[in-house]
Amino acid sequence: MLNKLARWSRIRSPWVLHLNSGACNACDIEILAALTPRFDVERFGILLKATPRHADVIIASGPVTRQMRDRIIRIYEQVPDPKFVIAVGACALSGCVYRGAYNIMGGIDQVIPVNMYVPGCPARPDAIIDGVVKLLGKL
Amino acid sequence: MTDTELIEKLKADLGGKVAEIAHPAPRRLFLKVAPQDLIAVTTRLRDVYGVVFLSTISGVDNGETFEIVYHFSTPETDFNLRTEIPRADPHIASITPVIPGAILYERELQDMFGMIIDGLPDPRPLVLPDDWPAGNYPLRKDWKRVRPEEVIPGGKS
Amino acid sequence: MNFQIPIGPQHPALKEPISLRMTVEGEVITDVDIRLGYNHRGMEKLAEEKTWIQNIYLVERICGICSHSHATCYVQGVEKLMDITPPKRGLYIRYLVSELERVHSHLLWLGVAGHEAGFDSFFMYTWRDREIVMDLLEMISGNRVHYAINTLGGVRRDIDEGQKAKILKGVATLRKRSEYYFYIGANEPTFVARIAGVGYLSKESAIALCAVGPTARASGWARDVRKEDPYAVYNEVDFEVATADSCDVLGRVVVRVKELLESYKLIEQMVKGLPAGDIAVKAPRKAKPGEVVSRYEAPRGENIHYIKANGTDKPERLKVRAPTLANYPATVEMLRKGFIADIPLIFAAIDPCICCAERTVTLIAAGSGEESVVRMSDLRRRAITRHQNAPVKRNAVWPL
Amino acid sequence: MAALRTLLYLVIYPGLLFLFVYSTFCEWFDRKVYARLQNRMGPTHTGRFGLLQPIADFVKLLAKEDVVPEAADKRLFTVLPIIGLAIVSTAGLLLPVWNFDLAAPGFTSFSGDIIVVLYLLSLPTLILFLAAWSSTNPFSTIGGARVLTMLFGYEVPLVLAVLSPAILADSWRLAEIAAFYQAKPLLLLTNLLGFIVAVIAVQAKLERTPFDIPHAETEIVGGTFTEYSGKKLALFRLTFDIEMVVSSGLLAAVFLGGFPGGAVVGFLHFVVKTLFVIFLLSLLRALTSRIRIDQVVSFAWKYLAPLAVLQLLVTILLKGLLS
Repeated sequence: MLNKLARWSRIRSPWVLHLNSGACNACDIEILAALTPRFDVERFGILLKATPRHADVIIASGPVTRQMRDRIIRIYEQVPDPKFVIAVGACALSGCVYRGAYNIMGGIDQVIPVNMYVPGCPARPDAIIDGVVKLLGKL
Repeated sequence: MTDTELIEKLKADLGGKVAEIAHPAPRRLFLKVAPQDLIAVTTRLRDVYGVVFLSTISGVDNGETFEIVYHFSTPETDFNLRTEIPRADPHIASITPVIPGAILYERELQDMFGMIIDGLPDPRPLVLPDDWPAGNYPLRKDWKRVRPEEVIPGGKS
Repeated sequence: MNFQIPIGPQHPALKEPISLRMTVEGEVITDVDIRLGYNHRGMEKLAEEKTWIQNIYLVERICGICSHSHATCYVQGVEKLMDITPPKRGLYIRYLVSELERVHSHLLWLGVAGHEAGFDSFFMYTWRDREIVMDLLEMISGNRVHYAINTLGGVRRDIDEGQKAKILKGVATLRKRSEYYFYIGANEPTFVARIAGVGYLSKESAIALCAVGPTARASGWARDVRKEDPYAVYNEVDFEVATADSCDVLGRVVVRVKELLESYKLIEQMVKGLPAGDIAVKAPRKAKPGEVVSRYEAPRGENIHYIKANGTDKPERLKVRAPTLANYPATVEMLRKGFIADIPLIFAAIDPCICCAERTVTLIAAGSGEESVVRMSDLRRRAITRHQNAPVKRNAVWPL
Repeated sequence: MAALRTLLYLVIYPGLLFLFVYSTFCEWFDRKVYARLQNRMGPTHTGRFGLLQPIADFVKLLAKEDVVPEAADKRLFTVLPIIGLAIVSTAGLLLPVWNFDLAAPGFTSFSGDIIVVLYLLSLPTLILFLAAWSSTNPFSTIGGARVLTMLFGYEVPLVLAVLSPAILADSWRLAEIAAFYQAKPLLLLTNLLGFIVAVIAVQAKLERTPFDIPHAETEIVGGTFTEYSGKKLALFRLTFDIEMVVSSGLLAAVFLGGFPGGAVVGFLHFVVKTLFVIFLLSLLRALTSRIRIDQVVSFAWKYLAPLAVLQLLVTILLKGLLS
């Protein structure tokens, strides 16, 4: 019963933290656009939170740069359990056009475990919302 | 003042300091100067011709030499100062005292080509990420990189 | 009380990673150190390994907000190197997209400025209207952000009469809304209280530090590449360079809104005067050896690409300087002596596009960078002298 | 029996459970109004019209991992949210909704309870400061300093504004003040200025835009709450929601004529009037941008405090005229 309640609440109120690890801004802007009136993710109870401590879901965008790698791990560790990671955009998936550049470590999944991949360059806000909702549906 | 008039004036004014003035396209002047004359020419351009805006500094690796191009612009025309320094001894004087906005671009040169900019007000060594190995300058042509192995999570790798 | 507060690399005010290390005394910033490199991807090296046409898509992904700026700047340079002239219709469509992009970028910026000031309603309103221009761009190019409409020798997609009508209709709506935002931005008392007199940058410092774009124009320095170095179609259309001389964040808001209105004018002229004909010519695979300096006025300021060809199908050197990088020294200047509360606003006021600035650059140091132990009394004495020497008395009065 | 009644009173109605449900409803109302003002829908999919959204948030936070930072004072860090919740809930018991009987003052309705409510409402600020200070995070520390700085700004105008109707009514008991204005509703108009001052001060007390300086997202991340997570954060959020209910209830009791008509009608009055105050607060939140800390203090002392004093003068003059 309690577990059911906790699961229900988790599905209903995912608070997200936006993490940019060297993206080209396009995905970030689309993530932000998902907050705005046309897409309005607050309908699903999704709120963008400022600090990792309050977040449940990390929405990560961009290829991992060498400089960001340790910070990403640190931020991931700061998020209290249970936590989920959504990789948004082609760069976060594999590195996109930057794959193979000297300062790129590859996709986000090279550094932290990823629960959901949202492809697209950049992923549309609709796709991002769909990604979050699908992730929660899996719970 | 048209570009041709300007070239004449520059030739008369700067004389021996400028080796050649190329004019490949409208509003684009390429001036070639010796490294030791760089400061003098920049100061002269700033004081007399009102060239205060530095767009950027490009470095090019030409094998034996490094070519540095300073892109200045004024509302009338663009001045591109070109100078070459030997790869073995890549020293060049800083123009930051003349044009304060140049500091970023000079630090970039130091970082990417391993040139040594003399007289930089803030010469903290520039390394790419914090853990970048010393002595690696990514934009040199002979610098090659070994791509780290990627792991496919949950896959056969 | 002397703190070191880190802003970034992950911080709600910054949508991109950068690290600003602020030394603060109470609420006042005493020193700023900007550390870049979190977004450095090594794009210039990568560009040397790709062909001319592949590089269009690479430079487009330097930045997601001004993607068209980089692509256009690159393409117009390469076209000069290859000695081809795109047809007029292609050029008109190319710069039509670039003006639409300017509109989307400035609307985005207005929203972000509102968000940084805690004015979320403003953010929501401007972003709602931004969707109009996003729809137009999607209609023209097929994608919301990376339009990929440029190709060597022209553009890849044509526009028809129906699309023209839609663009004009969208622009008419946007113009009405922008005037309203202009009114709000300059009149809402709490918002004006936050932005007036904040982030002062005098004209002299703007010139000395080589500031570009709206940052320079808000300091009264009327520089616009479209005007002073008119490329492609800009000598055929009529527009004005928007300036302000209040030298603060309010001035930058005003400049950007004025530029929005100018852009609407440009879009209408371009749509109405769209010539008939082809949209592209065929480009050769290789470029002759040579070099070219290509300048372009991006939404954030002057964008400059230096391209050197060596006769193969790959560039010898592609140097990209994005406007944000040119504005960093000015930002450091503006941040000093500000309040903590002003950091996001001042930083946002240059419309930072960190990913643009960081394709190769790594570390910029402002300030002395010394880490020495200072005694409390010493600090207090310094604070007092600083207050006495502070040039601009901050406008801390509530202007109702 | 009496013990059981007291227990019911404390835990069910109007104690914790009722306050919990009602405050989550108020948070939903606030979020919905805020979203509608921004052209958005607000929560829609959790329960009917998204009514259960704040409860889902609360339960989710309860079920999350609880992180206590290494450098923090663990006992203080843990106990503060509970104290804060206890304080505001106690303040909630003093509202004259549940004990409207003028003739029988009791534990929760006595002469001077208006002062006690004001006092209890200013305590959470201190709790917040301690919480921020004990997290030892630079952002929290700055947030804590800002909390205290703001306290000096809004507290005096709030007290002055709330006290002037009490002076006119010649009573220090909330139920009696409300009864006085129910008898002479026209006199409420004389307190309009005080009401405006009090609404702004309450907005500052609740740390909402334009006064959300202590946890200004874009400046100092989470501010006071940066290091709080899980259960403690849930309790803090609940504390703020209940504080919002109690302060709007206080304003309703003092400025809007209280809650006449016995248990049921009085309760309806309570709901309508508190929602009205919360609507005003949401409106203020949507229409303004965050101001700077120095501007808050100068605004409070240059405009709010003089206006509150003016209101006090008007009240005293009026009282002289009436008597």
